[in-house]
Amino acid sequence: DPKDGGTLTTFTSGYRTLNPAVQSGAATGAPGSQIFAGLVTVGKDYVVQPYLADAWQVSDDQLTVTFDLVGGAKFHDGQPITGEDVKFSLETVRANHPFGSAMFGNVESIEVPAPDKVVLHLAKPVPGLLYSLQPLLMPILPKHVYGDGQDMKTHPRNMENVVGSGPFKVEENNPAERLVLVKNQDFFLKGKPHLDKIVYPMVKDPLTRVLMLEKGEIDYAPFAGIRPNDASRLEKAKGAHVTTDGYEAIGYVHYLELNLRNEPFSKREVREALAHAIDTGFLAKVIFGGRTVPGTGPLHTGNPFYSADVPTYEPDMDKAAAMLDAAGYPVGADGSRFSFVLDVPSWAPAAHVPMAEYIQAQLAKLKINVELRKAPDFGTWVKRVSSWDYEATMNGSFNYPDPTIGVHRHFDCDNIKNVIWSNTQGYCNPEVDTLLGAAAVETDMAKRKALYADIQRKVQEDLVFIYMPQDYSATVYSDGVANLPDSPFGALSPFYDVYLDK
Amino acid sequence: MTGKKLLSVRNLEITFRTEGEDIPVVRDLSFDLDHGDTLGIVGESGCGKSITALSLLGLVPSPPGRISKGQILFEGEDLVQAGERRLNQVRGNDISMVFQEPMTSLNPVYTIGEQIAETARVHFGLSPAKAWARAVEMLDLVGIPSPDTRAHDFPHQLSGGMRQRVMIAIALVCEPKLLIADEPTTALDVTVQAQVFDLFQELKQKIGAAIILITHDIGVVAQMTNRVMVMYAGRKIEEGPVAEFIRDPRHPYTRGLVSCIPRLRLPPDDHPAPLFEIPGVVPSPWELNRPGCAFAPRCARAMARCRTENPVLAPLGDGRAAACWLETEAAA
Amino acid sequence: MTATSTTPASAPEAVSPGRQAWRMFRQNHSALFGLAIIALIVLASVFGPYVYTVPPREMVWMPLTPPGESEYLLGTDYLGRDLLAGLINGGRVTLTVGLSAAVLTVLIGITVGALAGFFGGRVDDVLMRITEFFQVLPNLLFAMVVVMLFSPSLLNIAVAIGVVSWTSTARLTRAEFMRLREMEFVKAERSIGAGNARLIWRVILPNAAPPLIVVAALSIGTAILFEAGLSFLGLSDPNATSWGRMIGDNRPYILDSSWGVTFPGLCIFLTVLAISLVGDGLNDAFNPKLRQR
Amino acid sequence: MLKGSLRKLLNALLLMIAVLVLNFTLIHIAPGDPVEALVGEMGGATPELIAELRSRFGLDQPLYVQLGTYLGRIAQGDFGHSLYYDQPVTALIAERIGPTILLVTTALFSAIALGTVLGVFSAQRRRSVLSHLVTVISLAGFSAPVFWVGIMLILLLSVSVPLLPISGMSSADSAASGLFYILDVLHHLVLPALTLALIYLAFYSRLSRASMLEVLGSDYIRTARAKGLPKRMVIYKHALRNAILPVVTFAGLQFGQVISGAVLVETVFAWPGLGTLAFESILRRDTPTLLGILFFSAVMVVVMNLVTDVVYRRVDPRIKAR
Amino acid sequence: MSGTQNILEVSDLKVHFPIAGGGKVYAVDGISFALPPGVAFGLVGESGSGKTTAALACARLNDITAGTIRLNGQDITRIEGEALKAARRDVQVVFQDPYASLNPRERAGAIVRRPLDLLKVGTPAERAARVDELFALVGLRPDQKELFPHQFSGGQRQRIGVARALASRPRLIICDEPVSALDVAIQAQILNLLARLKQDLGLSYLFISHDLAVVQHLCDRIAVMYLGQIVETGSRRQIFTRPSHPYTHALISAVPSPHAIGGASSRIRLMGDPPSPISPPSGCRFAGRCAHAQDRCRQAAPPLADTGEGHAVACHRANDPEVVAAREALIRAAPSG
Ligand SMILES: Nc1ncnc2c1ncn2[C@@H]1O[C@H](COP(=O)(O)OP(=O)(O)OP(=O)(O)O)[C@@H](O)[C@H]1O
Ligand SMILES: Nc1ncnc2c1ncn2[C@@H]1O[C@H](COP(=O)(O)OP(=O)(O)OP(=O)(O)O)[C@@H](O)[C@H]1O
Ligand SMILES: [Mg+2]
Ligand SMILES: [Mg+2]
Repeated sequence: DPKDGGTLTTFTSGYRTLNPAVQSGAATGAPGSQIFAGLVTVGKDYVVQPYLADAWQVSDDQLTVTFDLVGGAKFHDGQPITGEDVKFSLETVRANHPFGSAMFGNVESIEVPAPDKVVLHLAKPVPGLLYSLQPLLMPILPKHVYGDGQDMKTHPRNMENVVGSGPFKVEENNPAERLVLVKNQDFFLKGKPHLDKIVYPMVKDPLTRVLMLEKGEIDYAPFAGIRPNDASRLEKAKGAHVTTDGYEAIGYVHYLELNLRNEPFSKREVREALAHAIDTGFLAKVIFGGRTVPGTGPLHTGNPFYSADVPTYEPDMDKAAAMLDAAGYPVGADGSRFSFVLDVPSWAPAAHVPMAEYIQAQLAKLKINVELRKAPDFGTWVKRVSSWDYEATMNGSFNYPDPTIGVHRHFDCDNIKNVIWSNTQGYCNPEVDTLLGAAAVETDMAKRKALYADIQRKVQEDLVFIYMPQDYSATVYSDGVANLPDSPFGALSPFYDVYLDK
Repeated sequence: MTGKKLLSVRNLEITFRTEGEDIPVVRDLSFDLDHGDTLGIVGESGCGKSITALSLLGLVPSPPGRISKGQILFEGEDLVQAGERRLNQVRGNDISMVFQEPMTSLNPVYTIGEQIAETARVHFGLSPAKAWARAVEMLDLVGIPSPDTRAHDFPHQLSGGMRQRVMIAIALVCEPKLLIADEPTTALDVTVQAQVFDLFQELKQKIGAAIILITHDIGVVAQMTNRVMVMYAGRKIEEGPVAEFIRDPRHPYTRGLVSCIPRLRLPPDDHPAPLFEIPGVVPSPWELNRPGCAFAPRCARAMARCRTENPVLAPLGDGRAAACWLETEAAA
Repeated sequence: MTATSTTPASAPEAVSPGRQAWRMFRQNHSALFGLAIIALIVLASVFGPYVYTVPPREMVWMPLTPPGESEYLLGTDYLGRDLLAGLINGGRVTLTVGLSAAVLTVLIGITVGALAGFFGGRVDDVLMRITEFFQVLPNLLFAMVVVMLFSPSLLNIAVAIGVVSWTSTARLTRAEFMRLREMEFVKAERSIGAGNARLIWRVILPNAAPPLIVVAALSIGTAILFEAGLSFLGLSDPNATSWGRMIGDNRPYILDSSWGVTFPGLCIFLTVLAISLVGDGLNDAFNPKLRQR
Repeated sequence: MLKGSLRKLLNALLLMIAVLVLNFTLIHIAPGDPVEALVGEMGGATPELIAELRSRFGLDQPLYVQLGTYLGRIAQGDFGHSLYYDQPVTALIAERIGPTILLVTTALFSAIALGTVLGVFSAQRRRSVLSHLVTVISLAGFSAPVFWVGIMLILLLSVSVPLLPISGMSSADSAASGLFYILDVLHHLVLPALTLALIYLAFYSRLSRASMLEVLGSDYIRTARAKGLPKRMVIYKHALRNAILPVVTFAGLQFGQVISGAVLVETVFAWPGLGTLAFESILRRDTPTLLGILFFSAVMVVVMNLVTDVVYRRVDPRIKAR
Repeated sequence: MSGTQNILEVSDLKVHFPIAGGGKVYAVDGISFALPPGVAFGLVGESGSGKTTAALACARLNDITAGTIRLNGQDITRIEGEALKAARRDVQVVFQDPYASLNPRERAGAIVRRPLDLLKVGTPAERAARVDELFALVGLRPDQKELFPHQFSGGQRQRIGVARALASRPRLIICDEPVSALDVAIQAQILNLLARLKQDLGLSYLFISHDLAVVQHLCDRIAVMYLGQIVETGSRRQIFTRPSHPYTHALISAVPSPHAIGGASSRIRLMGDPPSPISPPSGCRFAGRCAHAQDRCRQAAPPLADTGEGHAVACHRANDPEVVAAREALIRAAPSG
């Protein structure tokens, strides 16, 4: 039986805002999902569960969705949560969240017929709509706080005196040192949450996290906090558990992005030669301690739409060399085939730097000169890639719950934009485009899966990206931490069921 | 008079350790000083005058220097054997010293009043107020105008001449029995130098201390002292009352020294004769290990014996003595 | 009447101040020891890669293998790269950057200091304002900014280090020049028609050399430490691995492999130590006061 | 004298303006763009939003206009908002300066105290064991990279023998308050302060030894000894006061460079100070914060120079004359 | 001084140094004198009275604020470049500190040869020969050419300095206290050398010293400086037998003589220290320390008035009985030849 009381200590590596409506990512999302409630939550196997909405009805044409709100729900400041707040929240997210328009672009209008009712009218069916209504992606914001006309992205209340709707309230918010959340006594789900407190000390240093976990100073460490070698270490430690559950919906994939607009990478043979030269199995072993698998396509192996039926490219240096010769890139008089600059972004150095260095060493064997260029800061890299001013770059992105959000963006012909993590490499295959369009509105799960399988195969045939090993994400928690969310969103789900059994 | 000599230095040898070798810079030095006596020590630069003076206070920089032989008997007590504690009682109290460089010999961060007063406090156990009063009194004695305000000045606020007066005040504050002045005026202007010497003359009577005045200026010796000791390359080579010494120096070196100084006396034809010259330079301490008279290489009258045997100090009567084989042989 | 000169028994050999200093230096055991270490490190960095041919950036063995457990003497790093090969090749990078940054530091410092000290007055005023300005900048932070903003290439790193470190050399040079400018031998040179250029570079500079050589030597050490700091923070050329970067790269793995940070750190430590020993030795050798003791 | 102070202040002011202009220009002419960085952190944005952000931060203006605006704001004490944290830069700095000052003062003062004692004692006996020890410490401290020392200490005192926390400024458990909180912070302070202090110690023991040696060889010490003052008076009254002067100067200088001095140590120990903030701001290209910190540290240097000046005046009466 | 052309003519020379924080040092403040060929001209005065500054100005080694300097009749006050180089051949300097005046990094031979190279005198072979000649002239052995300055004694160094000054066969040598740093025994060697060179080569000296005895020994004419100005000038005999300025009196009586045992009671003693050249007193600059000063002395500066036969004095009271009496007492007390 769940026990009440106790403090769960986890960590944060720094956040700039606590409001998930204006900021994606785990740093804001993990605490944000505790502070703010959502209409629904997502449980095991992507099953949508009631949260602030205790029921909902979808019309037959899939174009109208009606939500009934829990009675008596209140914000942390005591104001009631109403349909107007929900409407406001959705509009805010649509306008401000990076995926706002991807998620809610097809929401034509929002109607609040009664304080405890909200009706969404859609222009087209939106298959992933309900996934987008969890607190991580659409937190319920108090309109009386945020509706004052100030810019949402920089609203002062995103950090100071935050008023939420979720199971926990902000007690102390000092990003340099710690964030402390305390139990919301007036939470609308009666008898919840169980924990008295969740503490997020600022621990930037992964090493420290490992030691703290070993010593039991941290009870729970999700998200890139743990590297493969640490996992081996912690698996041996007393009272610590390591799990890779809870990252399926995030689906972090790494890839080598080549600018397809220019020679030599506009030639598929060259890309294929590269794919043969790079032994991603070896990388998975070395960089991730054999704890991940090589990526085989745009979808993470944990994604419900993942398909293994794709072409693969065995490591074969001779074949690679032959292909390059054939493609018109023999070893030249200067002893090299060609040279290119490989950009290395700064945001995932532990993965991308070794990958890039490996690629450099591997391609050197094929007489290709690779110059690594480390971006001085995130912005510079973004600028280079989003203005298509690059030859090749290490990259990575999240699948997110629905491929429409995390996957389509890379392949849509009309998403060739000067925006980072859009179709920056300049790929356009009308066939794929059509398939993507169909998959976006297909509501039948099986048919949708088939469509995505096609897409994955085609994309790998075209070798749009050269996929690297998938990221290793693990959560470590200590004995006694019970009822952790079993959602594919893991740590980004609300913790109202978690309790301590010590 | 107690019967005992105030100071009696016996066979003093001081060595410096240089590149692993002990180099003597003062050797076999003996001299005496009575109460109220004024002794001048002259000699070329580097001949060991300052080191001798410092040794009297136990202040030979050590390492690398040390007193390797001999005795320094102060009122019968051997200061070479005395411990640091005993030396501290003697220093500044029984024997005090005025140094050559008035610009750097005062501590820049304390007022001159304090620097005088602390000596009185340490040796006489005076209260701070009494010690201060004593300091002001001393400043007045050495001729510093408005001493009570000047006592609050820091050294950098004074001119060189004034600083040297302060040094003298420090040296005299405990009414020492022996005052050593090591070239007290070389760093000063001619006119200021004269002022300081006048002060010495004036104080000599008042304080009744014995004085050792170190200088390379024979003119100063003539004016200020009644006995003179000449050093050359770490040894005493001649000694005697000033008047006789100036009139009739006996050692070839001192003879040269007295006559190589240009004089303020105008020859009738307005064309002064060339000066007497001592050729060569003082040998460095390293060169002193060879036998014979250290001056022999520069001496016009050097004999074979001079190059092999070190001359002994021969008494010449009237309290005079010289270390020269010529004199020894003439006397014999 | 003849002006007799002293005639020592035999004519002494000519001993230049440099020779004299070298004699002094030779007697200083710790300085010689430092010189030996430096020679060793330089030799290893220059010829090492040809002798020990394991590729430094290739993943050759199981990651995090401790020293002695494989053919790779010092073990492997977190990516299974040979640590020894990394150290040998990293030495090249570290020394190159350290040396070029030091050269830059000294060049700027001496030029500014020499001009300010020699000409004095307005020139001095202006140059000293500039020096003050660079002193006010927080050096490491500013170097970080420069490296970050203008991309971390070896050249940029060396330039950044040079640009933030020259002020003390400039001040020292200035002081030396001011002192020497007033010396009579400089006036003597002027009185026989020497121009400013000759006075600055041929007359004063050689005489100011002893302390400048010491700071130049020491500034190599400082630059190496500086580079190590920048690299440790990740501000390093991605195409070149220096010792500092090895420490930074291996730091996350210290729980499993202390050797990954210990060895590169020791290399830096030893190199800079050797340089300081030599610097101290030079200082003593050039200091006439100590010579007598 | 008054005129001199005024000149100094004016000089300092000009210096500050120069620092502002240089930093500003440098950061703005460098390739890269703060808005892109921000947008990246936010996970992407539309061109309209980017344009809007640009105009909001005034980044669409020509550089000299931006500079003018910036200087104008500074004159009113407004250092702008952090692009990343979206807080006033002054508030951010104020928040982070405490830990840095705590770290650096602890390290600096203990190093100065111990270093002076070591230096003073070893100078008196130049061939003693202590003297050699000081030489070893100072050589080692000069040669070891500070971050490496930090890591080695972690390996030694946190990993091998788990005595001290490895990073941060306080324990994860926030329950501690009052005295416990202070003790907790002190516990966390030990390693980073020790690391930094070792480096400083190397410097100060060497400096004070050299300075003491020089003073002990000076004429006025000979005078003091000739006066028959007891040894402790010679050393502590006459020598120390003079020998301490260079220590004062360097302490002032180093304190002014506090942020630079702390960056590496703060990074190793994840100490939540200005150094880490600066480093993060560089990585995030948080221009206003970065400019604020750079300016702030320049102000620190200038202020510390003035303070050193005042202290110096108290210790060394010669300065007053100038 | 008519007939022969003067080697050096200085008229109303002023050299002022700006100092940090505003203000000026009036180091040399309007001096005039002339130097006939073959004459040694002595400049005496206390430390800081401007002797060195005046001398260096004559060699164009510092900036001249006002006045003119003529060398062999040519105005060299403002010339530059080649013209200055040419002038430099004729005027050379021997400096005070034998330890500081030689470049420690050059060999003795190179030091002596340097002026020949820089001033482009003769062919290289001639220059080498000239160096040998100079070494012999000043009494150094040729094998010592290869040694470095630190290997010489002070007296020997000063010989090198003299040799260097003689290299370009100048007509005028400025000697800035060439013997003050030397021991008396060595001082005699150098003084004799200078006297011999003057005789043999027909040189003129501008000779600076604070030691009256030295100046008297070597110089034919003498000027006494006080605080940037000449207070008295005349021939050697005039200065030493009829010193007319109270400051000259003080200087003469301040010299400790070995032949005045026990000290002279008639000494003229000055009060206080020389005032600062930064703010020289108005009126007679010596008034503050002068036993004979009256109100007019403090108000108006006395001109340097020629009392006849080239003997000039700047004193309001030079002929007042009180001052004359003091002089008589001084001369009587001084042990004259
Ligand atoms: N600290 C020292 N180390 C080594 N040798 C020293 C030291 N102090 C003095 N000497 C040597 O001792 C000798 C005598 O020196 P001292 O200072 O007594 O000479 P001096 O007669 O006083 O000369 P001056 O007239 O120049 O003051 C010199 O040869 C000098 O080189
Ligand atoms: N370069 C300079 N800048 C400022 N002041 C100077 C400079 N050179 C000399 N002085 C000042 O000018 C005055 C005259 O100096 P000068 O050297 O000519 O005197 P001096 O008579 O040669 O004295 P000494 O006998 O000490 O050599 C002094 O007060 C000195 O401080
Ligand atoms: Mg002496
Ligand atoms: Mg002079």
